[in-house]
Amino acid sequence: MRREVPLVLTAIVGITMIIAHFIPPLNILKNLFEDWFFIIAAFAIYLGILNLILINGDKIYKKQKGWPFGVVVILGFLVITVIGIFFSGGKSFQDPGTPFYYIYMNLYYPLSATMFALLAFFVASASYRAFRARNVEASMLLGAAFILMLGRVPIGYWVSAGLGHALAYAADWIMDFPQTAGQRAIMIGIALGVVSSALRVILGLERAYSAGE
Amino acid sequence: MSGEVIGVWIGAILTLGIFSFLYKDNPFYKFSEALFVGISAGYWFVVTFWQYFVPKFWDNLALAYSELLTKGRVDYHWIYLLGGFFGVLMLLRLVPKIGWLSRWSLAFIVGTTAGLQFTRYLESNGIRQVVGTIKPLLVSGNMNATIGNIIIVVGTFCGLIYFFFSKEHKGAFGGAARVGIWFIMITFGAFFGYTVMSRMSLLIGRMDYLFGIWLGLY
Amino acid sequence: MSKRENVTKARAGKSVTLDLSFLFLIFLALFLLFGQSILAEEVPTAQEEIAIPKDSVLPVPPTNVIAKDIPNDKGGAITISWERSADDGGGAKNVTGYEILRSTKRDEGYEHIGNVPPGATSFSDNVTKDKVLYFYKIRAISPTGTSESEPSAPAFSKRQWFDFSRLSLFILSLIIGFAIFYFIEKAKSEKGLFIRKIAGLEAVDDAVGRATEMGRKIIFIPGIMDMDSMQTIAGVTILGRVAKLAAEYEAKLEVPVSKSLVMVTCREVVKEAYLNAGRPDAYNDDMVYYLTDDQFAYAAALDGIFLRDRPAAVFLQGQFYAEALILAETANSVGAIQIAGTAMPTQLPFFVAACDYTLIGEELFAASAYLSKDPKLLGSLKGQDVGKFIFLLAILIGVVFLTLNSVLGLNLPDLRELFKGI
Amino acid sequence: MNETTNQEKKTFWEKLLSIDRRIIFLFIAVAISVPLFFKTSLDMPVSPVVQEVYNAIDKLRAGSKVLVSFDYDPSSMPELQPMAESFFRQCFRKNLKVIIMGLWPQGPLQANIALEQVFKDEDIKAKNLQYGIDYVNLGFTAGNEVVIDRMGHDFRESYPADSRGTPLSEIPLMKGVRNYDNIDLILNLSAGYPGTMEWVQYAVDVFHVKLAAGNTAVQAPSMYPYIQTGQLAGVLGGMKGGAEYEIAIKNPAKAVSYMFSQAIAHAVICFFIIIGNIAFFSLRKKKTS
Repeated sequence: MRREVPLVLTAIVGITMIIAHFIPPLNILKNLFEDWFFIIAAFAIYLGILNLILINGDKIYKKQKGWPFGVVVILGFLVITVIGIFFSGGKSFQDPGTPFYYIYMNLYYPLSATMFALLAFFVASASYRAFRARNVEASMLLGAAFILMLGRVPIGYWVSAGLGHALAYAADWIMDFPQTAGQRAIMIGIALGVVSSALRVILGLERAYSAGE
Repeated sequence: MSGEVIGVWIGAILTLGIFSFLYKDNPFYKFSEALFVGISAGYWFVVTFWQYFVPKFWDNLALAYSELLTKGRVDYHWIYLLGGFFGVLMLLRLVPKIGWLSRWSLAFIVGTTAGLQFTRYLESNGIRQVVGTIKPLLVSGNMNATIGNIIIVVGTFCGLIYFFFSKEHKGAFGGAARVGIWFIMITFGAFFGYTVMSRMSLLIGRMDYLFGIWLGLY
Repeated sequence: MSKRENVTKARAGKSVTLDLSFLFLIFLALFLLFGQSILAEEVPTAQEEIAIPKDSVLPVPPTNVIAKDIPNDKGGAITISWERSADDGGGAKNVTGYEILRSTKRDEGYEHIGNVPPGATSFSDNVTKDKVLYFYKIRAISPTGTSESEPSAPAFSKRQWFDFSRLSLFILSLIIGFAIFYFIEKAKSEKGLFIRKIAGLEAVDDAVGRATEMGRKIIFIPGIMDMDSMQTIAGVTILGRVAKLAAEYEAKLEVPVSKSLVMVTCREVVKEAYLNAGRPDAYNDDMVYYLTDDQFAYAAALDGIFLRDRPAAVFLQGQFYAEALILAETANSVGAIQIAGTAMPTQLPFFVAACDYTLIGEELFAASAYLSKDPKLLGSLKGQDVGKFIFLLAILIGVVFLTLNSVLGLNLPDLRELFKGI
Repeated sequence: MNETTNQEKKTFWEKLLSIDRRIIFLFIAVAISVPLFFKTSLDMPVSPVVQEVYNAIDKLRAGSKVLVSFDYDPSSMPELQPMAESFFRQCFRKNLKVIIMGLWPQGPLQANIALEQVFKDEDIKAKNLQYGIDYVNLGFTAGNEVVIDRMGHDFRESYPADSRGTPLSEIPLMKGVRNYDNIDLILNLSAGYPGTMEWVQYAVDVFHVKLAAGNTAVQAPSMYPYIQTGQLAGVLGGMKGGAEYEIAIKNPAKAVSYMFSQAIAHAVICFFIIIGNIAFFSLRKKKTS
């Protein structure tokens, strides 16, 4: 039961999804499975959140180092959840003017956008410390990156003005040809990797997800 | 102070809180981080509740129930109960003895994905790209297109050779694989350049928020 | 520890793979050509265009009305297309829209089923009875009056049991699927499939060993996506192998994850690995824990963990997005050995730059098979190579044909046509 | 003598390499912020892939229907919002009918923010565009690529009603729109998954509709193979793509004004890479000699 049911379930669902791609009447089944998928996904997210609360609750209860931040996590979660579920007009909770929207725009958005923006600093530091023309391969990576970084902004356009804006055109050329070729090889490789992995999963060979007793 | 002004102040202070990490890890950052973790968990809870749980599960059952009440017939929408059943199995993970039941839901998820991605990747990332690579190596009267086509064909061909697993990269085969990895590296270079571009743009947005919207300096 | 105990080299000489692949290819070509003939469904012929002299009052009627079944669907719909009235956008420029009329008889009984604005050239009739013949007319409307097109040829909607537009994809799926299946079966009976070295994987032992020596943690991150991603599944499989090594070396392993399903799975996998290594006592559930679903909150939390715990080795195996750079940079700054692997091309450059070893794209999928040393999984890698071989051959033949056509003016077939349908 | 200079040099390069990363951070902060105070408008050429996007829209006749999918959230606003505004400007000036939707929960909201901006333009205000006739916002539907797939059969499978709750059958603009067959062009603004790749895989490859896209710069290179095969008409890559597009529609706005900061930042990064490499090679030379 523990091992067999998951394997059989995966195989049935997987094969149905593949066949439905070719047999239109099976679309009904495919649509149903997809809807279930999203229901299960919602529960999966709830499971994750429950875990988060349990971990932080435990931290507070045991007065572990930094427990006050655990309180911040739980309070933050509770406030936005209660407001979003009960006080923001149901399904239209995201409309401008709702309390949920206010929290979203003034807390969630600045926090997440700033997290993204931190990347600008890390990119700079990584370029300085990690990007070395160690060998031919790394030099090619660097060379292409250089031409693109300069060619794709107005600076490259001016700098190479005497050369007929060569830098800007070189950037376009790299994107159109060598970049596309390399990209395509990666894509085709990944496609085969996915196909093969999917098949292994459906055949029950790759059973990491159903591991254990 | 209007709600909007207060909002900008809160946003700006939290922005500085996150940025303070750049100097060093500190309580101000830890607070902002903890708040972010809590708020994002709450945000996703609310979003999944209204946009997955309610429309896909609740609404379908409500429909089935009203059909039963008004017309007295058992509607096929009841089948969504089974989806909910799998969902609940997922939560059983928290009950130690029967936690293994959550694997059934997982199996369902994995099967759906495997099935969907099988055909999709084979077509869009496989066949379509192969077809796109079939080009004449000589376009009469068009030097640019000729060179471009040669590069695309050679680059894709050699790149694919690099990914062969069952053959040692030796001799001509190894040479081709090496050319392939060069193309792959140029691709990575392009990604690097573009990613730098992207990150800088996001920082511009944040700085504009701090200096323009919050402080109103220009 | 020898990494390739079971992976010995196959018999040299004439490769069976090659023969089979050629066979596949011939089959492929035949099937596809056959498929094309099935594909070529009869298209209702267009009505003869009747030249109508331009009236000074009424708009010029639309022409060339074509109705046809929407192919490869579950029925119940017909699509209608036409050419605009000459007064729509040109001529008198006074067409304000079109009405769509439908009847089951050619000359009478037309009812109005919908409107479209000027400029439109198509309409979908979504409420048809299957296998009933319908005629359609388009009526151009202008302030000065209306004029109707000639009726279309009759069309009927039908449900299709097989989507023939996807026949070539279907056949290719079968071929590649069969190739993978074949080599899996073959690997079961025949020992010794050769798989080339993958540098990143050779370093796993060293990384785990180093962590043990330093008495610091190993942190394994299986990406930020859920179990529905093939990359996560591959990452989790690799985790199984790393966990087993960690158990053997008695190194401390920690797996912070961002999806609860991944947590569930990782716990099972790690637990099993410890069990197999004979150290079930060393396992506890807290080794695998959930942080948050949110991408940047997760990255921020991991950042904190890296800085506070200073792990000796960091594994980044799975599907990553923007957080990849933060993770790799921070781990690099605390001096951890990093072995990364992802199939996300956008993030690979950062891994290549900041990590000690990186599995590129397909290598990630291969890694799980390679590490498990399960002959069946290795067989599937061989099958994948057959897929690549077919693709390479298709490119080669296609390119040669097209080039010969271009250089010598020959008229060899264009292989691209085979896949036009999908 | 020689010995000591060698020693000194070595320590200099080593010092340079182990420089506190906060100094680098400071450089970046200054490089980005200072140019913001100079209101400059830089001239730049429009690259072919951007021109293709412009052309794809420009070719459409008045009254054609354009589906715009907003697949991003505020985190990517600096890159994608300028594109969104320019898209609307070009579409409305050409009198195209615009159908808005989103695969990200926050997407349709971003569309509203952009619309608000665009409606401030005099020429567009003068057109007196009507909701439901000239444009419509279908809102967000959960389901990622599945939504795209189902819309290929019938929009109503994914969107029974628009974001205001009006059934599609009662919206004049949606009459006669069953699926992609009745759409002349799809525009997609995306910051990740689900996004342009899913639109290519599920809408273009399966239902053969024309697609043009605006992407964050991170994503843009992944789209080039699709452009080359014709699966995608063109792509606007990041803020630079947005700026070029603003120039293409002859309406320079935010993206163009940010370009100065962008340019300086790139120059600083390149400078860092060069210094880092010089240091690296000097050290290596020392070691080998």
